[in-house]
Amino acid sequence: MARVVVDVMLKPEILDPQGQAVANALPRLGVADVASVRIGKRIEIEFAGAADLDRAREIADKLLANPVIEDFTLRVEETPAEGEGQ
Amino acid sequence: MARVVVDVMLKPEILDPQGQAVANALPRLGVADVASVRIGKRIEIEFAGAADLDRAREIADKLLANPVIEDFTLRVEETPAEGEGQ
Amino acid sequence: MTARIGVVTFPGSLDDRDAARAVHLTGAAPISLWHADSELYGVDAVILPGGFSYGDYLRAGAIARFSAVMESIIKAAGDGLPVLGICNGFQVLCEAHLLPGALTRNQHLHFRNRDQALRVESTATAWTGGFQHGQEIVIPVKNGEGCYMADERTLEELEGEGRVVARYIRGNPNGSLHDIAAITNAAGNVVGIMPHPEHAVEVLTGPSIDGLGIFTSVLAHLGARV
Amino acid sequence: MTATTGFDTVSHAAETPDEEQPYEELGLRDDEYERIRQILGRRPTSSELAMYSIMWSEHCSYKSSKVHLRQFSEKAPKSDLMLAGIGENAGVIRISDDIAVTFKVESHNHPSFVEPYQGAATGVGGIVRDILAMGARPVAVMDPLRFGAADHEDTKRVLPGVVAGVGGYGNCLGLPNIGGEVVFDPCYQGNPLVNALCVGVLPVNRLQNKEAHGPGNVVVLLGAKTGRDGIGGVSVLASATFNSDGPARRPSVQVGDPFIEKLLIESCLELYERELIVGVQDLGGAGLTCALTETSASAGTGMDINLNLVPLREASMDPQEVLASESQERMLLIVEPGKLDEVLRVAERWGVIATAIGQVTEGGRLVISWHGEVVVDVPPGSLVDDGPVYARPMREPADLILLQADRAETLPRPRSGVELRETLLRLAASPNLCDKSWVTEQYDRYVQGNTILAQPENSGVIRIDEQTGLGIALSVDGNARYARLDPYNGAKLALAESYRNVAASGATPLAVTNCLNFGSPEDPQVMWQFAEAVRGLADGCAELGIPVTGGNVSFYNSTGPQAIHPTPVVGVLGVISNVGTRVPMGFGGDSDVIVLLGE
Ligand SMILES: Nc1ncnc2c1ncn2[C@@H]1O[C@H](COP(=O)(O)OP(=O)(O)O)[C@@H](O)[C@H]1O
Repeated sequence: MARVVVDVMLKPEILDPQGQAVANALPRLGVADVASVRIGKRIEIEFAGAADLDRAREIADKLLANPVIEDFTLRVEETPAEGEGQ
Repeated sequence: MARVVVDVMLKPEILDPQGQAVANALPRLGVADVASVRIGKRIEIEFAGAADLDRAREIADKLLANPVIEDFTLRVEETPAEGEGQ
Repeated sequence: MTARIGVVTFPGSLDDRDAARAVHLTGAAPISLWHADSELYGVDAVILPGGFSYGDYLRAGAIARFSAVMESIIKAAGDGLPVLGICNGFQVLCEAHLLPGALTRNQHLHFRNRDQALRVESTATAWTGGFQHGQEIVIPVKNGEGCYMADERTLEELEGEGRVVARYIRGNPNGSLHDIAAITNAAGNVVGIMPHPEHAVEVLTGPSIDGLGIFTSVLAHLGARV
Repeated sequence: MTATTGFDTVSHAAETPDEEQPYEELGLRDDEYERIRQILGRRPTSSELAMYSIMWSEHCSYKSSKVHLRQFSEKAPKSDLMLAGIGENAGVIRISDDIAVTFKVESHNHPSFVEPYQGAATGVGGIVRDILAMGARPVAVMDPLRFGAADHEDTKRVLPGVVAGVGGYGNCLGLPNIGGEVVFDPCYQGNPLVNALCVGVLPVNRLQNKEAHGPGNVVVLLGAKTGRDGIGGVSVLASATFNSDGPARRPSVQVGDPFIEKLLIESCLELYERELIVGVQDLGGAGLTCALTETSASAGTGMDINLNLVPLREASMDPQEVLASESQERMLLIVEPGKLDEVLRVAERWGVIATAIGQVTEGGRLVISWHGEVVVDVPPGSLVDDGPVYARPMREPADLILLQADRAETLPRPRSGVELRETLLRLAASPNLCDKSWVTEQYDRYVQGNTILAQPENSGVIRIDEQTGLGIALSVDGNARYARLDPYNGAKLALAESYRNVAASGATPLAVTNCLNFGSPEDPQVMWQFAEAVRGLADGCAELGIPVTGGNVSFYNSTGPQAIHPTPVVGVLGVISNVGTRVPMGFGGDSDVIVLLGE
C-alpha cells in the first residue's frame, strides 16, 4: 500500500469565504495574532500497489481540483505503520 | 509571516461519503489500482509574527477539528517567497 | 402567565422568524435573543433555529457555538432550562457538547428537502411530552449536513437510555446512524432535531400540523413545573 | 504612463494624446473610441477606458436591444400600480394600500458554463441584490434552466453544479425556491442557460432609489472586500500596453459568499427601516464603475471618490481593476454626513464592512483619485446614457420556411394499443417531462414559512400578509422550440403560459418580467428572432393588459457558430387577496367532477 497526498487550495486571488469566517471567529477565542486563514482540501489516495504519481496527478486534475479556481500539489507519503502517528 | 498547516481528517472508522464518491468514480476514468480515497481539510494559518504552534494546536483543538469525528495533525511550514512555488 | 420562549438569532440564522411564529401560534411569547448578547432575559425555554449560522463554513454549527449567548445557554441548560435545537440548532448543540455525536455531510452529498415521516420514540423530554409513544408524524426535513454520527458506545448509551427522541421512517433522508432524527440529553431538557417542526404548524404552509406538538409540549412541561 | 506614479493619470493623459490604447481589444469600435475622446476632450486614461468599455458593452448599454425594448413601454397599458418600471433595478408593483412587490429575472449563462456551481450561485446572488436595492426583503427565488442533451458529458458536469449552486446560495440566504424550469435540448450543449428570478416585498413608503442626491452626502461601500473577480478581460487588456512584462492571467470567475449576502440583506433592511440612507445601488456585473456612474448620473450630480479607501483583498490591484472588479456581495449607499456614524454602527452590528469612499458633489463630474492623483474625471451621464445605440440589420433565418413546412401533422401517429403504450412510456421517460424532484429536492421551499405553493405546482404562491392572507403568485415559462419556429408567437406563447399558470393557481396576473436569451446580435438572423420576440411579447402584454416592468437581455449565447434557439423566458406576477383560496393542481377529492375548459 502506498499513499499519495493531494493538497487542493483555492488560488490565492480567489475569495475564500470559509477561511475568512474562521479568521473572523478567532478573536472571540482570544486569538489576535493570526493574519489570515485559508481552507482547502487534503485528499489521501491509497494505491493497492506502488504509489503512482502520474495517475494521481491525472485524478487530481480531472476529479479533485477545479483548475478554474483551484491549484493543487501532490506528493507520495510514507504510510505510518498502524497504531503510530498522532 | 509564518504559516502553520493543520490537516484535519475524518477518523478512520467514520464513513467518508465524499472520498467514497471519488473512489467510485475512478474506474470510469480507467483507474483500477486505487484502494481508497479519503477527503479532509487542509487549513493554513498565517501568523502575523512568528508561527505559534501551541496557539495553533489550541485553535485546532477547539475550533478546526471536531474530536467526535476528526483527527488533526499540524506543522510549521516555510512560507515560499513571493512569486516562487509551484 | 404566558410562557416566554427565546429564539436565538446567529449571523446566518434563517428559520428564526418561523420558530417565533410557531411559538406565537401556541400562545406563548417569542423573545428574540441575539448571538452577541449573553443575557437570556429570563426566558422559560430557548430555541436554536435552523439556518446556516456563519454560512455553515468549516463545520455546521462550529463557529456559532462560541457566541456569547451560547455560554449562557450552556450554563442554563445545565440547570434544566429546556433547549431545542432545530437543524442548524441541533448542529450547534452537538458542537457545544450539550448533545453527544456529530452531524455530518449527507451520505448522498446533496442538500435534501422533503416531507419526512418520523416515529416519536421518546415522550420523556421537555419537548415531546405531548406526543404518543410510537406516534408517526410528517414534518419537513431540509439539510446538507444531517447525517447523525456517533461511536458505538454513544449509540448504545442513547438507545439504552431511551434518548433517541425520533427516528426517520419510510426512508432515511441523509444516512443517519440508527435512522436517528432527534436525540436528547440525559436530563431530557435539551433536544436536537434535524427535521423542522416549525415548518409544520399551519395547514396552508406545511405538509401537516404535526410540528405543533413540539411547541405545545414544552408549554405543558413548563406549566407542570410551576 | 508617468514614471513617477506608475499608473495612468488624467494629467498624464492630457500630455500624451497620441499614446496608443487597446480599445479594440476591450471591445470598443473606432468610432466609439473617437466619441470618448470627444466627450473628454483628450484621450481617456486607462481607468476611464476600462469604464467606458464596460458601460458601453452590450451587457450594460443594451446597444443592440434598446431600439426594440422601447415597445414594452410604448405598447404597455398605463398602470397606477407600477411604482417603478423599466430603467430601475427591478419593477415595483403595488399590491395593496401599503404593500408593494418587486421582481425581476436575470441571466448568468456564460459564467455557469465555465464554473457551474459558482456561476449559478452568483447568478442568484446578483438578482437578489437587485431586489434588495429597491428597498425590499427578498422572499423567494425561481430558476429557469436550460441544458444540453441529458446524456451528454458536459451536461453531467454542468447540471449538478448549477443545481447545487442555485440551491447552495438560495438555501443559505433563506429564500424559498418556489419554481423554475429544467429543459434539455442539444442547442444548449456548450451554452446552458441559467436564469434566476427573485421577488421581494416592501412597505410602499420604504421604496428606495439609486439617486445620489445632495452634494456633501457621503458615498459608502458596504459588504465584501474588492478582489480580482471577473475582471479577466477588462483589466488585463487595459493594462496590456502599459505593462512591459505582460499582465498575469486573471481569473474571470466570481466566487460567491452567501453568508455575507445574508448579512448584507439584514443590514440594508435595517438601514431602510430606520431611514438612514438617501440612495442605494447594488454592485453587479460592472462593479463600482456601474454603481458610481449610475447613482450620480441619475441624480445629475457628481462625486469625488478616493479609490484607495476601497477595502481590497489584494493590495496590488490597479485602479482600473478596482473599478472593474465584479466581486460579489457589495452595495453602494448614499448617506447624509450626520447619519454616517449610525450607518457604520448598523453595519458593524451585522458584521459587514462599511467604508466611506467619497462624497457627492455639484457640477456633474465623477472624479476618482488614486494615491493623490486624479485617474478619472468624466461626466457620469456619458457612460450611462450616451452609450452607442444600434439598429442592427435583421433577416429572417434562411431555414425558417423549411422548418415551418415540416409540420407535426405529418409525423406518424400511434395506431395500436401497443404503440400508444410505447409512445406514452417514451414521453414519461423523456428528460423534459420526467419527474424533476432530483433537482427541486435540493432547494429549500419551506424557509420563511410563507410558501403556499411551490414545485411541482403551476405557479409558486407566497403569503405576504399573515393577517389578511394577501399573497402573490409567480410563474416563469419559455418554449424555445416554438420560438425557433415562430419567435413572435413563441414569445406570446411563453407569456400566455405563464399568465395561465398564475391564473390557474387562483391569482390575478398583474405584471411581467422577462429574460431574453439569444445568439449573437451581430447575426442578422438572430437579430430578427430577437426583434420578433420582443414585438410578440409587447403585443401580448398589450392584449392581456399587463405591463412589462423589467427584465434582462442575454446575447451571444451560442456553441461555436451555432446560436441557441431563441429563448424568451417570461415571468408573470399575480396577486391573490386570500391565499386560502389558492388552487393546487392535484385533484381534490373522490367525487370531484372533471371539466375540460377551452378547445
Ligand atoms: N427584456 C427586457 N425587458 C424589459 N426591461 C428590460 C429588459 N432587459 C433589460 N431591461 C431593463 O433595462 C434596465 C437595465 O437592465 P440591467 O442592466 O439588467 O439592470 P441592472 O443594472 O440591474 O443590471 C433594467 O431596468 C431592466 O429592467
